[in-house]
Amino acid sequence: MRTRVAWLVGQVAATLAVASVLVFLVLRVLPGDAAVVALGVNATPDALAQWRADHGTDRPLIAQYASWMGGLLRADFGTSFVTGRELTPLILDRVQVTLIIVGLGMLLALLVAVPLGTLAAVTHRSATGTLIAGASQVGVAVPNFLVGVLLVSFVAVRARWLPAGGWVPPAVDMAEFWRHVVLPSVALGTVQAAIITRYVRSAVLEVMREDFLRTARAAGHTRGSALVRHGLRNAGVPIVTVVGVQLAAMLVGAVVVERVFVVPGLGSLLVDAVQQRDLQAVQSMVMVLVVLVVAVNFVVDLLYTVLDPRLRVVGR
Amino acid sequence: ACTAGSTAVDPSPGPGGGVRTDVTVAVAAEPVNLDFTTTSGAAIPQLLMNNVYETLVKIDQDGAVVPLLATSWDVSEDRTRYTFHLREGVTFSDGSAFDAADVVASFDRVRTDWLNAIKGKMDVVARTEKVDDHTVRVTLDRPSNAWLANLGTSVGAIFPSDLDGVDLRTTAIGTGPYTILSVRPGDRIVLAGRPEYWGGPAPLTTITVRYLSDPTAAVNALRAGDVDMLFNAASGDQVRQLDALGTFQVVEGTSTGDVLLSFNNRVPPFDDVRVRRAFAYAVDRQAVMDTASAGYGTQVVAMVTPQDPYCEDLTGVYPFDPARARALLAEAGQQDLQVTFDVPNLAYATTAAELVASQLADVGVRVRIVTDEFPAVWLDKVFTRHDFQMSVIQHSEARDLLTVFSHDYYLGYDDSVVAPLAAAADAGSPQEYVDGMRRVARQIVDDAGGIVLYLAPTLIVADPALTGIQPNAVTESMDLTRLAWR
Amino acid sequence: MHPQLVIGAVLVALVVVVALVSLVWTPYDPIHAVPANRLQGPSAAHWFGTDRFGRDVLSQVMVGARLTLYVGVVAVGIAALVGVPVGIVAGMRGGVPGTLLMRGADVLLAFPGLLLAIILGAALGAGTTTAMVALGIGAVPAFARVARSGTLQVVHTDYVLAARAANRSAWAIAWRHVLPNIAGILVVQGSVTYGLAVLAEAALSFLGLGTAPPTPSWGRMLQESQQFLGVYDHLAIAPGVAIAVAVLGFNLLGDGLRDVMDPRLKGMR
Amino acid sequence: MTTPPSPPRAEPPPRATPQDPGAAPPALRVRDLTICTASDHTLLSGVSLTVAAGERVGLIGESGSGKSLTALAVLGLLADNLTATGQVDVAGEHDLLARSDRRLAPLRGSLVSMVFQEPMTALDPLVRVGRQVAEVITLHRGPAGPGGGAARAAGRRGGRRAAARARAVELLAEVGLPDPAAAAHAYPHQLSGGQRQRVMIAMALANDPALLVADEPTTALDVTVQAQVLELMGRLVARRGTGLLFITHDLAVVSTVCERVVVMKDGVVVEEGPVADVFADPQHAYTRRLLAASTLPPRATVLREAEPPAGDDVAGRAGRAPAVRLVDVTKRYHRSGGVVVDALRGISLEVAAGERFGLVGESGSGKTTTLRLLAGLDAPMSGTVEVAGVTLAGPAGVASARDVARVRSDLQMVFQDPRGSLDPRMAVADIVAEPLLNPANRRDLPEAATRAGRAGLVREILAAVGLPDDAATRYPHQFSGGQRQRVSIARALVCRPRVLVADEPVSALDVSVRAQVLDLLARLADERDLTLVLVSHDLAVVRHLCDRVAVMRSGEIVEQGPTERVWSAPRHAYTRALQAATPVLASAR
Ligand SMILES: Nc1ncnc2c1ncn2[C@@H]1O[C@H](COP(=O)(O)OP(=O)(O)OP(=O)(O)O)[C@@H](O)[C@H]1O
Ligand SMILES: Nc1ncnc2c1ncn2[C@@H]1O[C@H](COP(=O)(O)OP(=O)(O)OP(=O)(O)O)[C@@H](O)[C@H]1O
Ligand SMILES: [Mg+2]
Ligand SMILES: [Mg+2]
Repeated sequence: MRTRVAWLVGQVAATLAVASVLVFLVLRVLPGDAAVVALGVNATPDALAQWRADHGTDRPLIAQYASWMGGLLRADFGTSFVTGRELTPLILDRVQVTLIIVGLGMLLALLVAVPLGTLAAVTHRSATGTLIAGASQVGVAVPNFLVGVLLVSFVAVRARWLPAGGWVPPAVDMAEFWRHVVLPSVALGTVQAAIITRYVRSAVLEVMREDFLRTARAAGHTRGSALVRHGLRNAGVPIVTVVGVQLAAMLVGAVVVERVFVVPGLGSLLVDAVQQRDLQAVQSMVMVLVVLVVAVNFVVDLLYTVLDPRLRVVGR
Repeated sequence: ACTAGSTAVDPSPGPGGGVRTDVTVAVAAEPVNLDFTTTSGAAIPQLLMNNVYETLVKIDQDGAVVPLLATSWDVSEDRTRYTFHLREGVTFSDGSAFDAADVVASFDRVRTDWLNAIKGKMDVVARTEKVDDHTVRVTLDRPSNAWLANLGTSVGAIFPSDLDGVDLRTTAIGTGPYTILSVRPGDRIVLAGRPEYWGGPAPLTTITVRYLSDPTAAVNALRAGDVDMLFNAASGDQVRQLDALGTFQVVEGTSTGDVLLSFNNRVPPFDDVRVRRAFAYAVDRQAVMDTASAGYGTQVVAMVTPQDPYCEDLTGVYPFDPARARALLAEAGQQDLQVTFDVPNLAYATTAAELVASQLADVGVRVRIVTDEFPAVWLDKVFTRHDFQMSVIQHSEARDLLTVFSHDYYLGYDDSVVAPLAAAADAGSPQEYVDGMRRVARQIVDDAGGIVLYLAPTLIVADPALTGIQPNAVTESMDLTRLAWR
Repeated sequence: MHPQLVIGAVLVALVVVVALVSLVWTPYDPIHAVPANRLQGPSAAHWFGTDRFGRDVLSQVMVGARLTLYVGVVAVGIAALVGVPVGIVAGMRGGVPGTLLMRGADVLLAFPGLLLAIILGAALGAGTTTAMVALGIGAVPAFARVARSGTLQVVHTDYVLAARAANRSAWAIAWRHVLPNIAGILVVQGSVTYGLAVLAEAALSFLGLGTAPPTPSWGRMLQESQQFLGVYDHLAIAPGVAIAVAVLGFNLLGDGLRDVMDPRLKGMR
Repeated sequence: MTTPPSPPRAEPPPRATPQDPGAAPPALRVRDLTICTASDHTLLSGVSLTVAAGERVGLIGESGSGKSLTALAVLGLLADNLTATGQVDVAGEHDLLARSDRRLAPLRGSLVSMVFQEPMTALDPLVRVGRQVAEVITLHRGPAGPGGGAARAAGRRGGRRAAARARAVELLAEVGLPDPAAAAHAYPHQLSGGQRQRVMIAMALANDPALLVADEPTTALDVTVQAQVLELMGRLVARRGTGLLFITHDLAVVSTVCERVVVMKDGVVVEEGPVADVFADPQHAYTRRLLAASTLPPRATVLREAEPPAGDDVAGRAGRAPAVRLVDVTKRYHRSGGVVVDALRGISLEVAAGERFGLVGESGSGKTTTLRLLAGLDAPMSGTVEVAGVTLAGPAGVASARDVARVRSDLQMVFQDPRGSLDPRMAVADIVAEPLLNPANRRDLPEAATRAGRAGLVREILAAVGLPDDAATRYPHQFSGGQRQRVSIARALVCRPRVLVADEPVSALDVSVRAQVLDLLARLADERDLTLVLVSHDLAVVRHLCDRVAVMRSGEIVEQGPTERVWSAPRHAYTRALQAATPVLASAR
């Protein structure tokens, strides 16, 4: 057990170390010069040199990497090239926002997709099944922004039930937080629901013909309850996988929804930082993403073994 | 095109007794920080100038230089010495009093501490001296007509003399009617009215500036009642739609943003003035404005705005004339011309570019559009490395004609004729200045170093009960100082 | 015949035919601007109306079909051709190599697609293919993860054990047992990736990393229609429906193939 | 020929007479049951049969004759591509075929329950077996009646759950699982074939059904456990008046368990009547053939050769290198919760090349584990494993992948569970041809290099195991249990291995087909000098086929030696117990 924990910890540490080098190097080849972006069109060479000296971008790469890593190890992301603000609180704040809407969106998506996908599988040859499959397929093709714009125009603009956008942290005002968080989560969740429905359908179809479902029915389950009780869990591994992948994708991919609903999430911060070539901010955010994604996938891998005892390696 | 845009609309008082003292304004571009002394970009001075920072003089809505922190000023005979009489009883938002030392320190700091390239506008200043607590004398190297007007822009902003330990990127200490209350990056900046403002308490206690980079989000926020006013936050087409609703006031003002179709004058085929002129004839600039900005904006052809004293209508120089364009191209031996069009990925720019490309195709020029990520790639490729043939971008700075059409600038315009003219004009009397600058503008238009497609509008859509909107952006500043509820 | 398969094939064929026809004929020049005609609703002359440049939307939709097909081939192709083998190898080998592969995929998964596209654009030069390659590479980890999860389950089955006992090589097992048995979920992955790629292409073009205007692209048409929603809905409807048809077609085709490939679902009503 | 002599009967016995016509409705009445496929192929036509309350009816017949389909139709569990017409009544509930799944579900598991033929795939692989058994109990115990229970209070449910768990452990004990509490905690894949089968039986018995349909419930059980299970079923029948429909290919079991017997062939009932009568005086030619094939002659009688060298210790045929050698092999499995199972506790054996070696023993004693080690599918914890001259595992560690491949090019394996070992997405032709695709496996078969050549070999071997012509293009799920088992044998034999390790290869075959397959094996063994390691719980099979035998119990070999010697003079008590428990086809009752 202890060796296994050590192996996992080592694995994660090595991943992060390698990732940090990669991220750092890859970002240096980004076209565009942070100094020029920061100082703009009329900057003099002196001013550029001054800026570079101030921000340490004229130092050797090794030194730059070392100071960044040194900061990371103390959980200090440094200060932004552009805004001059401390990155740590900023990024953590954004991560929190993103995690909330992505989490809620995924929850919603699962609440819709699992029953719907199962139904689509069970009825895959009938009108219902085809309809659900078709709807989910079209749903995949609906751009996030369209869902967002439609939601806003009906719920916020016409009916004025909820605000059109913006963000109130839960710590500030719980009620307002919920009012603001609903639409973005729903917008994210809708598209995710369509995507995940497709996987659920496929995974459930895969297990539907298994003998053990017949056994469950012989024990007194109906077709449906057998599927819910025994089929879904057997379809669980692929579904969990996809949820993990989609969660990772949404961490950054929520940027469209963030824009439409003016949610200050990680995605838009990252896009802005990339556009401003704020490498200090970008590399730190990418590292945060790497940590999150590795964590998500770690949980996913863990869930595999929870779901499927055959994937467990006991005692080793 | 030389009439100033709209001035503040004054709709008749309507119903509604509630005295709101707060307003929420939506703006597209967010300041990356609060320090325009080291960071370029229009978003910072747009928010801070006039509202937080003030200058000795102000450019009013019609382009005139009027007193602000200086109640009056004297100019010496040779027009190199300005003596400013400062307003008394002015305090900074940190409580310290405003006096001549602050002006001296601020002007000196431009030279020593500023990184922003607009600092060049103060190059002409030889020295700044305190005469007494409320009098400052500025000595110029040579007479300059442009300089006083420049003082009304961010380069003339007055900071407290003692900035030790102050990080301008996160703090702004000015004499204006508002002060920064809070900054939520990616979301909003809240301004609080200063009761002790020298001009009397600010009309509103709170101004929330929300940054909505997505125009659709901005429109929705307005329609949902989340914001009260859009300041250039929606596209022209969207403003047309909002206008059609009839529930908002739509105010169009002018801006200093010339949308410039720029040629790289250094490289073929644009080293040939006939080609450049041909392009000028080939492009239907009104159609471009109609398409990219839904018809909002002003037709100009030189980089001169209606508020500039030397404004002159030159739009007739290049009428839309494809036949003429073909002829010129033929004359230049460029019947089978292919050009690469580097377009920054900004909505107005890509829209304008697509239309321009199509119109050029009509005169036999094959145009390949290359979209460049803005700002990083465009700045690097087009602006810094001059690795382009043709581009399009909005130049937002006030009175930037001479900057853009100088030899070192990315267009590589041959300013050998224009530069002496401009220098002479700047040093001459005000009338000589106006005349000289007109000649400069005419020459530049004639050389077709670049063609202004249109002057971008300042489009404001607001709750009808909001008054004090100052739509003409004569400087970079978004002047919210008179905003109030009826 | 399987109804989904048939409908899917018909829809895909429709897109292909439209793309082919557009090579030789469109009602109007899809890129020639006629400002006088801007923003007209559907009419006899312009079935799908005109856009803000006065261009015929139908002609643009027709030409856009080419790009849409291209997206599928390049982006989904790369993602599947790289991701699936990686996933299968990781699932079958486990241990250090498998872990390495998957952790690599994790890092790539975390790496924002935008950055990837910008970097590739810098390295390879911006353009449609670069954008597709970027999208494809970005989608590799998803394929790898999905393939690996399926593989993990399949390799624990008795029929894989039986194949091993029958002295079949790991390659043969991967090809003949693992791949067919995870094909269902991979087909779904492919069709979802396809749908997302069509939309992502538009976002990348806007950054100057994809297809440069004025070449018509459904994704970009849809994206640009955004500010006209509620007034000139035809601008959104035409590309929207086109995307839906293409994505639906590929999805139905995929689902149909998936069902047909599963002998256990055969002959079911 | 050991067909029991019996006096000819003047008149056939009354058909399907309920034991007590007035008291209870019959446990099962099937009338005119016909089953068609979606492509309108008739699999079962006009089957009628009755099981009275408390009656035990045996259903026997050819492999693929429709026994399982009949059983599945009774429960309404036919595959989706099949449709059933006719009438099925169970214990007073009428016309089950017309009922919807929702209305049928509450009856299943409580009124009528079933033991499925292939236990390996019939259990949910992700749920501990104890819970699966408990679930059957909780599913049907609500105040709202069977299957209901929406109104159950949470607290009571919790209590009921615990009770169900306890009851599940009890049931597992009753079906003879050693250490039932630990077994309840295991997942299906952690149990041996026979153990899983007993879990299935426990599930079927859980709610004391009025009708129990048992489809080959003891195929994976050694005779001692089989006796215990049969006795348990008998008790249930007696106590509750349960009707028992017992599908089996083992006529001896039928004769000990059942009162009446129904014989099927090709989808129709060809004969039925009291067991004694039918067995004594079979009317139908098929029944006669069945009875004729039911007793296998011991190998010793077939092969009047020189007695193999005496001595029970590890020894091979004189002068020949051993094809298989195990020395002091141990294997330990870990289950969750720190439970360890010592599947092998130091076994040693040697099988000479060309020898036929039988492995019999208790269910769960490690037979399958041993075979897995031989095929290189698993590595032992300690000890040496040598196969075909290659050391798969030894003091120097495990063999390289290349060595394992070398072993496998000579060795093929028949898996205990045909269902799971056939790729559901492959047609049978592809499944059977699979070993031929590796050139190393077909060294002696030059024709297998071409597709056509392989097709020919496949056709040949399918015919040899008695599968119909159209089998090649069908998929595993479209076959009967016995047919699948033959597919699995065909796959192992198609490339003419030198060593065949076969795990219960004939357990699901009716005696006539079994005879055919055993003949095939014997012929191949003789012709090609095949080394055979055969696991079977059927002592007759081992005695028929094998030269030597080892008896296993609890991970140890308790006895090994020449088959006849072990048979005639068993030394270990367990061997004697096995012998004693072997059912014999007795008509005299
Ligand atoms: N789903 C199916 N589709 C088509 N044919 C099937 C299907 N299931 C079974 N069959 C065929 O129906 C026949 C009867 O099958 P069944 O399973 O009832 O046989 P069985 O009597 O139980 O044989 P065994 O003793 O081998 O288990 C077989 O020939 C089989 O091939
Ligand atoms: N993967 C596993 N994990 C834990 N225990 C296992 C595993 N596989 C087998 N066992 C246990 O090992 C023992 C031997 O199993 P094995 O399958 O070899 O028995 P067997 O002799 O083949 O029995 P049967 O005749 O019932 O098939 C059994 O007690 C079984 O429960
Ligand atoms: Mg059967
Ligand atoms: Mg076994």
